[in-house]
Amino acid sequence: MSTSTQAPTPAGPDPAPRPAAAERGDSIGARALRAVLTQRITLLAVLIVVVVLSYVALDAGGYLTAPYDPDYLSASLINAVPLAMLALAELLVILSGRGGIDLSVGAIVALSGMVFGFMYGQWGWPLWLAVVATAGFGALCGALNGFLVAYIGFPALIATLATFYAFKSLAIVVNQQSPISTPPIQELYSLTRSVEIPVIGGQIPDVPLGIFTFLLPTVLIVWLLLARTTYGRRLYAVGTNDVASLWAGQPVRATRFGAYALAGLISGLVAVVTVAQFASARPDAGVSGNGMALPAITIAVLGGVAITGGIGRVAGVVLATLLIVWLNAGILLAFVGNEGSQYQLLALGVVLVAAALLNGFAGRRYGVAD
Amino acid sequence: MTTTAPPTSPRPTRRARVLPPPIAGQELVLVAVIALMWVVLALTTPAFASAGSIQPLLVATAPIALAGIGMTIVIITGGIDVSVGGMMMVCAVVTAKALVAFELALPLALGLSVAVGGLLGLVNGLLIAYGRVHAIIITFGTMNVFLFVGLQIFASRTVNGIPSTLQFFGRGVAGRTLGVPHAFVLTLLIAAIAWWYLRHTAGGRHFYAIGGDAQAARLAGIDVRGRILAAYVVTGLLVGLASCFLIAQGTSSLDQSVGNGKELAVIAAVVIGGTSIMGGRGSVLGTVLGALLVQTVTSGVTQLGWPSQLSDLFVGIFIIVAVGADLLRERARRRRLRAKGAAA
Amino acid sequence: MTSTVTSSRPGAGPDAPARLAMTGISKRFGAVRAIRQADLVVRPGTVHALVGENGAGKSTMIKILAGVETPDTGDIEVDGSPASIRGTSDALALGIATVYQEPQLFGELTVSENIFIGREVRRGARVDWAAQHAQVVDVLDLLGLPPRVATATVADLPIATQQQVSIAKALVGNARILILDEPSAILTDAEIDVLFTVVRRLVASGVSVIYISHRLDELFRIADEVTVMRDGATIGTYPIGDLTVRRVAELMVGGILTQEKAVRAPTQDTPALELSGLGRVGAFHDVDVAVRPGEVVGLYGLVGSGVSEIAACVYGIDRATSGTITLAGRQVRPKNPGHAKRLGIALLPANRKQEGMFSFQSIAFNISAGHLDRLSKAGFWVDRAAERTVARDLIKRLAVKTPSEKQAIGAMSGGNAQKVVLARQLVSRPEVLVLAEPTQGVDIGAKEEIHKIIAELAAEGTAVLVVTSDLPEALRVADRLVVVRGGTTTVEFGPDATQVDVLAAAAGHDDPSDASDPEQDS
Amino acid sequence: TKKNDSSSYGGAPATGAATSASAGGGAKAKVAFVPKLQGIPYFEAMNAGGKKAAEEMGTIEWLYQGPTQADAAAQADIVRSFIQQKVDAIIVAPNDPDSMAPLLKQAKDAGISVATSDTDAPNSVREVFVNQATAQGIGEGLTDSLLEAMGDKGTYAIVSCGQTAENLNAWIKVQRDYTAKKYPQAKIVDVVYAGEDQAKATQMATDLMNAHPDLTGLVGECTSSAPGVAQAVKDAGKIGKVFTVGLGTPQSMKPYLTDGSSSASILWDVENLGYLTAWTGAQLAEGKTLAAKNKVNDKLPDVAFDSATKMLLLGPALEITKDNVDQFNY
Ligand SMILES: Nc1ncnc2c1ncn2[C@@H]1O[C@H](COP(=O)(O)OP(=O)(O)OP(=O)(O)O)[C@@H](O)[C@H]1O
Ligand SMILES: Nc1ncnc2c1ncn2[C@@H]1O[C@H](COP(=O)(O)OP(=O)(O)OP(=O)(O)O)[C@@H](O)[C@H]1O
Ligand SMILES: [Mg+2]
Ligand SMILES: [Mg+2]
Repeated sequence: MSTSTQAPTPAGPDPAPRPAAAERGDSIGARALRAVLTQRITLLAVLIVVVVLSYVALDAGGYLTAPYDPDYLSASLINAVPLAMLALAELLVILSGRGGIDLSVGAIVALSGMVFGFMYGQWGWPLWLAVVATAGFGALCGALNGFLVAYIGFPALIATLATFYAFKSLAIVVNQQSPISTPPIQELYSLTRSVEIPVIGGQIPDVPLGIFTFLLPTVLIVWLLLARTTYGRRLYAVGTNDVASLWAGQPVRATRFGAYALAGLISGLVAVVTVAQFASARPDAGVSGNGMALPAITIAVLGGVAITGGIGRVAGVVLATLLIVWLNAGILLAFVGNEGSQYQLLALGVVLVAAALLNGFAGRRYGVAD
Repeated sequence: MTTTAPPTSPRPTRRARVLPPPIAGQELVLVAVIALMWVVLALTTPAFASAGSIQPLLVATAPIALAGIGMTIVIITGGIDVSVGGMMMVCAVVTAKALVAFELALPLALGLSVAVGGLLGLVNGLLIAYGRVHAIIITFGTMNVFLFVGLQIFASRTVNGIPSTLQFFGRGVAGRTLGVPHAFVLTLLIAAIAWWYLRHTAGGRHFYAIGGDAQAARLAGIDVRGRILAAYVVTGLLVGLASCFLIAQGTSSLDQSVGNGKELAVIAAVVIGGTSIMGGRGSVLGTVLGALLVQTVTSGVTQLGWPSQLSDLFVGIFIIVAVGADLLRERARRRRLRAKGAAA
Repeated sequence: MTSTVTSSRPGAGPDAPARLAMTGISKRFGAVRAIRQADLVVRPGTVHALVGENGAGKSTMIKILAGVETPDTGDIEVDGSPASIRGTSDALALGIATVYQEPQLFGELTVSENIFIGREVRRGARVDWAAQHAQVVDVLDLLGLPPRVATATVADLPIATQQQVSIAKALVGNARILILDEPSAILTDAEIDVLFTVVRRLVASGVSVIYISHRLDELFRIADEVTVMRDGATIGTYPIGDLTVRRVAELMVGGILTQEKAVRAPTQDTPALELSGLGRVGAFHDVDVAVRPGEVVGLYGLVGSGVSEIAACVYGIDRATSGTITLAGRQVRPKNPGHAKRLGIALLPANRKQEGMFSFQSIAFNISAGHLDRLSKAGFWVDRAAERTVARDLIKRLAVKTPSEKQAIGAMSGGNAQKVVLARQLVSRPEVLVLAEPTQGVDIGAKEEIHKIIAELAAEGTAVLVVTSDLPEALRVADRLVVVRGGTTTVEFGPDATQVDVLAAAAGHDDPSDASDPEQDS
Repeated sequence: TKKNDSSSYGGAPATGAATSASAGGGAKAKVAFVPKLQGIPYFEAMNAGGKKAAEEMGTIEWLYQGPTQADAAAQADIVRSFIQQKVDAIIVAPNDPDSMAPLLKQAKDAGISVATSDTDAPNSVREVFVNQATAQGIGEGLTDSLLEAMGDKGTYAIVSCGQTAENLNAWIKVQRDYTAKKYPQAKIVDVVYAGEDQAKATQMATDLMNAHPDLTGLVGECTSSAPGVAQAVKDAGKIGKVFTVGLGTPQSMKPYLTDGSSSASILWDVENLGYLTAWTGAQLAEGKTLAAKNKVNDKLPDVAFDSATKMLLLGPALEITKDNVDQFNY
């Protein structure tokens, strides 16, 4: 999907005055190189093509243990759903500036997942009500972060580190560390199955339903919110310079607060996705292993969201998710045994560092602020 | 350019205090809170106040406190290092494997671990100082790379039969002299050196200056890159030492969960200790106290017989309270300044 | 085309070798040719002023000298021998000390530490705090600051004192060339006097001072020679005796300035904005000002007199603790800037970079920020067509130099950026427009244009309150001028006030109203 | 482009895979095993056993791939990639049985035989559960070994690992019930969770000893806490006063069994479990049905299969002590 017409962010098509001579004199090749090097979205798009083509080539050469085909790519998208959604949550809070970050999204997923488990799995609430209430509960958790950060003045890293610990602990304690997987919860798995897309579905692989029910709506809404609404403008303004935003008469605190609450809301939705995907509400979903927060932040950053706030686009986050998901899916086919999971770590680390360094270097080289 | 003190400064009478007080508000508050918790725990549990409880508690505090000292310096410079967990894994597995294979003597084992840590810190430092990319991004990346390296060295096996060489820093009798745990003493010693260095040497003050305003620091002729590099290398060295403590506190085998999640634990200790995440302000003493506080909470919850998972909730609350108190103090300071401005 | 100059100052004879000779200096930033073949010759024991419009290359020139930037071409000689300045420490070693345009201080460190940062006095491994302290106390004394300032944490000090600390920093050590880049911008007149005294003392002891300022009148109090820069090139060097303010300004812009003042009459008698007995504890008290529609009132006060705080109060940034604010007969209490705006007040913040600009956002974004309720459907959906139209209109009206409204404001020159921030205040025609330091750091050309816009706004019936510490500007734009001293409004002047009268009223005759009381540390 | 044949609802279940392996003769059947976590001796020993089976039987190709964290999501990815590889049988030790159930269904729909091993997913379509020992057997074995050392009475505590691990929680439940029933003079005072962190398990065991000065027993419920509790007892100088047992792998427990800080480790022959797992995979892939008693190899001559619960049982739990620890090389 392309969201390249987003208006207020100069992170993309770069509006800085450039010498006209250099512009004209450059060959098409040089300009393309420049675009790849300085624009994160172009870089990601190129990387995705390179990754997919390399695997296809490896596949043709017989180096993979299974075909790296559209079916597999499509099936692996199921991972993209929670990852991209949480990365969008991080996009919102990182955009809000002043070191915005949310370490607690994984813990909110765990806690609101348990809440969803109670409501839908045990108390027998109707699904729509349980989903809405879970999203609301997530928003409430996010609102606590937002309150601490926007109104009390906590650095975001600290506030969300604290709530990460607190929510995680509550999620485990709330049901005596047992998951909830009553029949209604188990049946939810059908929500994440793959479906045939109408009209063109015969020609292309089936796509996990979660993409349509959760991811695309979230992507679309976040994109519209950021690119088209007054709230989005305010968020970019606050993230770019909150003092100026205040002097321009904007509600700085409420705007920043909103970013955290929205991130919580998205985390609540991810909780529903996760519960459905695993057919059980697990108290450690979102915090087990390395948790969900760190990968989400990593994806956001890889997608070009500036950690200093005010710069970042939905398209970048979506492309970064696709890149990582498809890269990882291929690695599992390229390496047998335990190596596969290990090389996924290496790939994520190297891609992140390399993309950041490359953009930084190119930005300086071409005189564009990253 | 070093300016020599002019001979014409005849003011030897009263040594005016030329530096801020050595112990600031946050440390005192932490000391009070920890003291209070210890008293309460001593009264409500059968054996909290016994040597058999305090000694292991101090030992368990040591690795987090030690890595926290490095992290404090990094955060003072305005950076952060989320790769310490990955570094711990690499240092620990290399050291454990070497101990098993070569029966290394204690100093050699320490040296190896510290050297490996220093090397990983150097990687971080070079990328951050010369890549001009924010530290959190770089270390998110290197975290994954270090985990990869660690897992590769583990080669899908645990390291078994680690000799007791490192027990010098363990919980057992071998880890104590006159009842005092070596690991904690060494940590305190290093904290004291770091405190002195940060407070009294030019190099130490430069860390603060860089965290305050890196650009201005560069203009002042400070070797900003060198200092930043140093901060990450020091963190690596200390993480290397902390990894030895971890091996000593574990069992005779080492598995690949070592170091998992430690980056957040270390950051928690640092922020509870009053170091500003924005850079430019912080203290290693606070960090040691912060680590001690977290360990007291964890041990306290277990010893009280409460559900062990609750300790995370308390850690979260403590972070809020500790940093909140700091915010309030800062606000009061600004109000005082305004009032003073009004009076003048 | 650099004209050679001879000075008649004693102690700096024409035969003495130049303390500093920069020749053929060029520097590009990407495609911007910041400096082109510039020459600068500074003789020992003189104050050498460097003037030029914004972006003329003054700061870049001195950054090259200070080792912050390396030139693309050109040679530097210090005391007749070639110097290679590759970094700030090289410059320091050559005895070149710099006070930068933007204060370079560390808030969490003490004044003493700040002054010696990067060149600490060491005793063994540690810093010799006592020795540093002693030197710092001496220098502070020179600047009229008490010794207790030495141990204060910089963040605890008022901004003007911080600026003096920057100067103290340059004075410590044995500088042979002292560079001051717009040091006076935020100092009170009394503090400037102290600064000039110190500068003169240094010059007398043989130090060369390079002095950059946009306040041209200052040059005639302190400079021996003036080098004018335009578009990155040095136009020429002139003895101060050959120049007048007007002449300097003409050299800077390369043309002749016209200066006429329109005479206006207020369109209504009820004030659009009236402050009466307004006060805020610790900042100001009993402030009485009234601005009628179609009138430009200047609120003039030295830095620290409370002018800026008054503006912040009117705009709801701070709350007044006494007195009233009345808008067109209706008493109001602005709670925050958003509220103030809804009440019909617009304010141009004093500090463009920090309070006004969304640097890496587009011009359109910068203009529409704060007016999204108006430029949207249902207050929620941005009306991008309306936004574009408004932005293009204002760009044209204010003659902002830009290829398109999509350009990022961060890449524009100061004057153009200031116009964009000003444009934001004009999206909806405000009843009351408060302009805080509307032309701070803006070059003469842009200044003229902004003054013209102010006049136009008044002509359209807006009540304009110009809050400024730039006296010539205050006199130039205001129909009436209210002077603030010691936190309260004092005298009011009509259109025919003279600079001398106003300054005298503002500074007071007997009591030096600044904060630097020479109280001894006990 | 072809349609996903791995999707859960579409694509006629391909029965071909299983038959082709047996009919085709030349091609070996692919049997994939997904452990909870890679790199721990327990599952690596299963891997070793599986490899051995593949070598000896010669009819299967043994695939082994595990996540780096004991995480249901990461495990799901790996299962998904095996489905894509169209292996003939997938055997999983699920981190979260309920989460694994739908995936196993998906695999089965794609014509792949599915089974569980080590940990069951009872509500799934798995065809067999290869059980190392019953929960009853493990829980009772742990309790008996510990209480024997403690002299049939006293208080003890449990240091468990993941808070949500199904099988650990099931064993703990058996221990609670069995202790209450069989040893009225003994009591479990606390259960704490240390995750997979050995140092944390050790510290928690230390705290437990301090919290309960009369404590005479500790159980390490998994392979990381079993040596942890023993180390804590050793560090506290309480060998002979506080007794420990646990579910530890032999080599990691050896030093503790030797110095007496651990009385026994309850386990089973993990390599044999791996062997049995691979053998089961082969049977499934070849479409054979399991008999009530199965001869797998010389070491496993008589493996019982309960067709009602579809459970294949390795045998009784094994008590590892200092006397037999050297028989195991993992
Ligand atoms: N780091 C930089 N990157 C790109 N361009 C720069 C940089 N620094 C300065 N310039 C450009 O070089 C030119 C000269 O700038 P400089 O700051 O020297 O002007 P100045 O005379 O000091 O102006 P002012 O009076 O506003 O301080 C300007 O066009 C400026 O935009
Ligand atoms: N980082 C940059 N990259 C490219 N061009 C720049 C950059 N900074 C400034 N410029 C260009 O240099 C010119 C002058 O800008 P400059 O910042 O010098 O203005 P200024 O009047 O000196 O501002 P100030 O008074 O705030 O210092 C502008 O045309 C601007 O486009
Ligand atoms: Mg400039
Ligand atoms: Mg300048």
